[in-house]
Amino acid sequence: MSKKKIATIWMDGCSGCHMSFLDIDHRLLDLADLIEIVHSPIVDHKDFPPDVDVTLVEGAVSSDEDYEKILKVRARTKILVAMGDCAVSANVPAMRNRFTPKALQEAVYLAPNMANPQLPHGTVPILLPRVRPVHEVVKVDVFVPGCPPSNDTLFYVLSELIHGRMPDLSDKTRFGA
Amino acid sequence: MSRVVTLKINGQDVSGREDETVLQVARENGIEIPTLCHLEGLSNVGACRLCLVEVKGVSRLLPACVTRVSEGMEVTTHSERLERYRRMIVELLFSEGNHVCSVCVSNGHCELQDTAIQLRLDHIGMPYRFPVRQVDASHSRYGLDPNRCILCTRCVRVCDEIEGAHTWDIMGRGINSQLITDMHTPWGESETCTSCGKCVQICPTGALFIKGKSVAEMTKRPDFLPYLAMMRNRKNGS
Amino acid sequence: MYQAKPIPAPSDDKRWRIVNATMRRHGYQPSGLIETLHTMQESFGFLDVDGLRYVARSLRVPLSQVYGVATFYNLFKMKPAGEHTCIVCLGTACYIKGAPAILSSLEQALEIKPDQTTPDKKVSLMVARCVGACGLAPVVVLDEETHGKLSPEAVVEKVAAWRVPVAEER
Amino acid sequence: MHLEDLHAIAQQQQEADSKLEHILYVCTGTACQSSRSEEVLKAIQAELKARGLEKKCAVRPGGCQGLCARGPLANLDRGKQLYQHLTPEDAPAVVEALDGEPPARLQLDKQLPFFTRQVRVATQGGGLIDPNDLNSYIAAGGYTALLDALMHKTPAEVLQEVVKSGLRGRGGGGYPTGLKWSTVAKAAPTPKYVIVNGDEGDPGAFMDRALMEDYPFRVLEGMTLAAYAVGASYGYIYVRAEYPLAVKRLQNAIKQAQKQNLLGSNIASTPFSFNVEIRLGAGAFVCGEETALIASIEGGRGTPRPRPPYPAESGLWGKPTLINNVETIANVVPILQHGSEWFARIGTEKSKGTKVFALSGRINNTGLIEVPMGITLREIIFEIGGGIPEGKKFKAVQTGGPSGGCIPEQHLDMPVDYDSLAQVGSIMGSGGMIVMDETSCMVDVAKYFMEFSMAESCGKCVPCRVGTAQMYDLLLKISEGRATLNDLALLEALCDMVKHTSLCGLGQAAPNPVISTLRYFRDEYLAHILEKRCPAGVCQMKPEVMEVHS
Repeated sequence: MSKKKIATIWMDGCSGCHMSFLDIDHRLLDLADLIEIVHSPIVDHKDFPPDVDVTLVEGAVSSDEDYEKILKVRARTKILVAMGDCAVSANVPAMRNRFTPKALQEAVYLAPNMANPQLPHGTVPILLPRVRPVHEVVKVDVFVPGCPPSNDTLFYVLSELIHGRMPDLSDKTRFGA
Repeated sequence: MSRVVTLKINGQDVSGREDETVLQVARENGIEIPTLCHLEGLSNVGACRLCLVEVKGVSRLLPACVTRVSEGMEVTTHSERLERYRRMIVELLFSEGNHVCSVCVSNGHCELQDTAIQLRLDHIGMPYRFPVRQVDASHSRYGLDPNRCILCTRCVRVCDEIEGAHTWDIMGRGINSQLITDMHTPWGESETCTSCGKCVQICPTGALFIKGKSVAEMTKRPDFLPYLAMMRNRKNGS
Repeated sequence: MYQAKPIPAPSDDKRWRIVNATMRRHGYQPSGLIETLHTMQESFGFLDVDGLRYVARSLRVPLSQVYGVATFYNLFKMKPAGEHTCIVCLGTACYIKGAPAILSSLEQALEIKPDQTTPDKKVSLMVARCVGACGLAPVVVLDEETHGKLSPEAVVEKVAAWRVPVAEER
Repeated sequence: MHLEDLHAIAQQQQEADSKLEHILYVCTGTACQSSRSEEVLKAIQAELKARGLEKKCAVRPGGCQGLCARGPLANLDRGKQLYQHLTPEDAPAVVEALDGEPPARLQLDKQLPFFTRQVRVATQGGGLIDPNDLNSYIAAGGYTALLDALMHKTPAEVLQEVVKSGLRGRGGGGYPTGLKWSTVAKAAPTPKYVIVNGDEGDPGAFMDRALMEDYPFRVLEGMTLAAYAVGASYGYIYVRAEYPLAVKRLQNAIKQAQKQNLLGSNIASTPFSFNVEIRLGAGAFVCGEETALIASIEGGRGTPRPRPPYPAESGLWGKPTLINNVETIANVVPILQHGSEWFARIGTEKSKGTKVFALSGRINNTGLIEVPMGITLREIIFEIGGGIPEGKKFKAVQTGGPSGGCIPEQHLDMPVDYDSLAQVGSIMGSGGMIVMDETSCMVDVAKYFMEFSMAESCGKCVPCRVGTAQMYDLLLKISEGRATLNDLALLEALCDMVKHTSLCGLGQAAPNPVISTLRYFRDEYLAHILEKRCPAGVCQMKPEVMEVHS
């Protein structure tokens, strides 16, 4: 049996879900014979490869970069997993939705106590007017709520998926857990 | 004394007094029906629609909280269709406000969150509306975060029916409905609020909270209510 | 039983007598609230918070309830209207016979949205659900006068005429 | 006031009228008034006076002649000649030709199917009653039914007449009126109330406005009969504040009726007393719902409450309350005048009597009509209504407003009655009938009604409050060509859910315009979604671009 190609991506989120993923710890080694991590912020592959079996998505869709990334990832992934509350519900990143991107940037970059207050030009991704959960932009196959989902939960999800089963998460995690 | 009637709930033979509601009889028999606006000790408004049940011979779905039991009634509290509707109602509630469980004082002790889990919701299928709502932190002891308010009106009712102050009410209508104190003035400046805190204790979400509580620290204690309601009824001679 | 002291009207404006008369006619019962608000709106053109507070006390209705009622109904306005009002009927008949075009022309010409008043306080733009004159669709009500079958241009022209400052007589 | 007095007044009036050479009724309903019919009336009066004819000819304010599109209208000598498009400047020409032929442009053909196909029950009198004058109403047979009932019938007998007539509620639901009355009559004899619901909120409906404006005395008499039958002593007429003329005329009618002891204490010297008050709505469609209306009369927010208990058992101030729509009440007087058998002969087996419709939209003869139940939509639209203007093609007719549906060509030969309309996915509703041609986009129409329901939702129950907003957003998305088939699936799921879980009729019926347009015009939805185009050319496409902040 060929190894399952697994990827993870990180959009607008705190990276806590990736931390939780890493907390799977030695159990990841147990899976090593079965999976190959083809792309992840923790393994540094520049471009997202084609024909990925499972992609774990952390974070909400917040910028033009996220938007383009998630479209590409979706097109190249068989099973897309929304990992954690930011991906599932836009969570904390969406709390900026009450402000316009302009007001937000001005508040951050032009704050009176800044040493050299100026708005960024071309150096950071452009903010979308609203942060959205992943499933409002592309189709999501598996939802794993939690902030972050526990390492046990993520291990369970991954093992089920690589064995070709859909995980049943109803008693394993919840929004905000 | 009212008559005792027998009926079937989910095929199970049960009995209740004819002045009891389907919800009461179901709960007495260990059958859980989800509710968010109902609370023992307050009047019923039948507004959240989560407790809708099927009754044989009635084409409409009936809210269990206000439907009285009757002899020979056959009630179904859980069906594929009811569960689907309930999930959609909870999804509508999540999409209507800004519910960020992970940073909410009521995380883990929230009736909305619990209901979502009970209904096995893993995401919200309705587009989030992301309304802009101002937090009212003007009261010295309590806070109101309308982003977490589901307009169940429990606070309005407890304030009116039990405390007797009627500080809370709803302004506007439809999707623009909003919880207010007095003339839409800051809570801390209310002329009528007695700061009794009953509204905070019975709020199903983290919309009303005690100041100084951090994430997941706000546990509510609504169990005083049936007792107060009973005492109040006794005084009113009913 | 607790008896609220009679409270003075918010001002010695004579219009409060008319409001008081309505409250008296309803025996100062809480059920007279909406009728009282109607009278207030007719007399003052809008409902202000001090006035509502006075009515609340007089009828012994909780403050929040009065505010809840005042904001529930479309006809009650919490802000003063302009000198002139232009109401575009958005009833079904008017809608399919061109009301949206009239409304958008007015929005453009006046640079305001429905339920707003021009900065010069001359014109308030409003929409109605149906004024019941569907035979004349599309219908516009200009200062309480119903006009039917007008083109967007004709309506804009009539409304624009309100905003032209009248030349001072020498 | 006794029956003999009524007859005396009627006779006097008739004698006085018979001495006149001509009587001209000028319509003073809202539509004609806005085309300056009051001025027409005054100009003709002045013209008669100038020619010294005021003793021989009378010109009087009258009620709606129906064909509002051609107003101001007038009716000479009980239908001998009809006038259209009158202006004050036409006064000389009209007076000149009282005995002859008026100018052709002012003549309105009384043989038009618009007039000949109508059957008048609720609008009995055909607008030839001065709505401001009690005597004019009495001359037309008014108040005989009430006095006859008070003198010679028991309340139970009055109730029986209504039960036997088969009258059903004209406000939309079609609930048997007699059954409703019986429930209230049976309730314990605490104070009981009668409420007439004149909060006609459907956009595109103006039947109740016309009835209140033209026949305020009939509304009062019907209401008094209802009160007698169910044992009520107090009543309210809840009128939209947007209908100032109706309010004025009802107020005037109440005063005149009180003066003649036809309303108030010991009516016509019998033990029966009944008082009426007018309550103004304040702009909330949901107040057409019985329990919301009651909350509003009690001075609160117009939010409905779960039923049961029904208002017939526990209504206003918790007391048994009868709520009937204006048109329902207006039918009561003719039923008692002519008998239930007479009434039951009109219409179909399950839908007796007539229905007043407000015909508008893309149709030649917009206006008010009263037709027997069972008439086909085709007859209404193409014969009475005169078809579609500018040679355009008929697409759909909308009945029932925001709670109803759009009926396509294929069902035009269906009889108009409660059950047939429900079968094709619409409702009788209060009587708005809006015709649409090929220039209307059905997605846009559905969006229009959803916007209405969203804005008029009271906000109490979750499905209606949030569901209508979500459905509106989805319809907006579809109309702008930004939607996917998933959005359509979600819209349909929401329609089903909101329909079955909402607290009151407003929410339960809010999805109807979407459901019915999806049923008959799904291709239009698909064109917006898959081809990003609006077949009728109404909707502006705004395909989704990734909105970024620049």
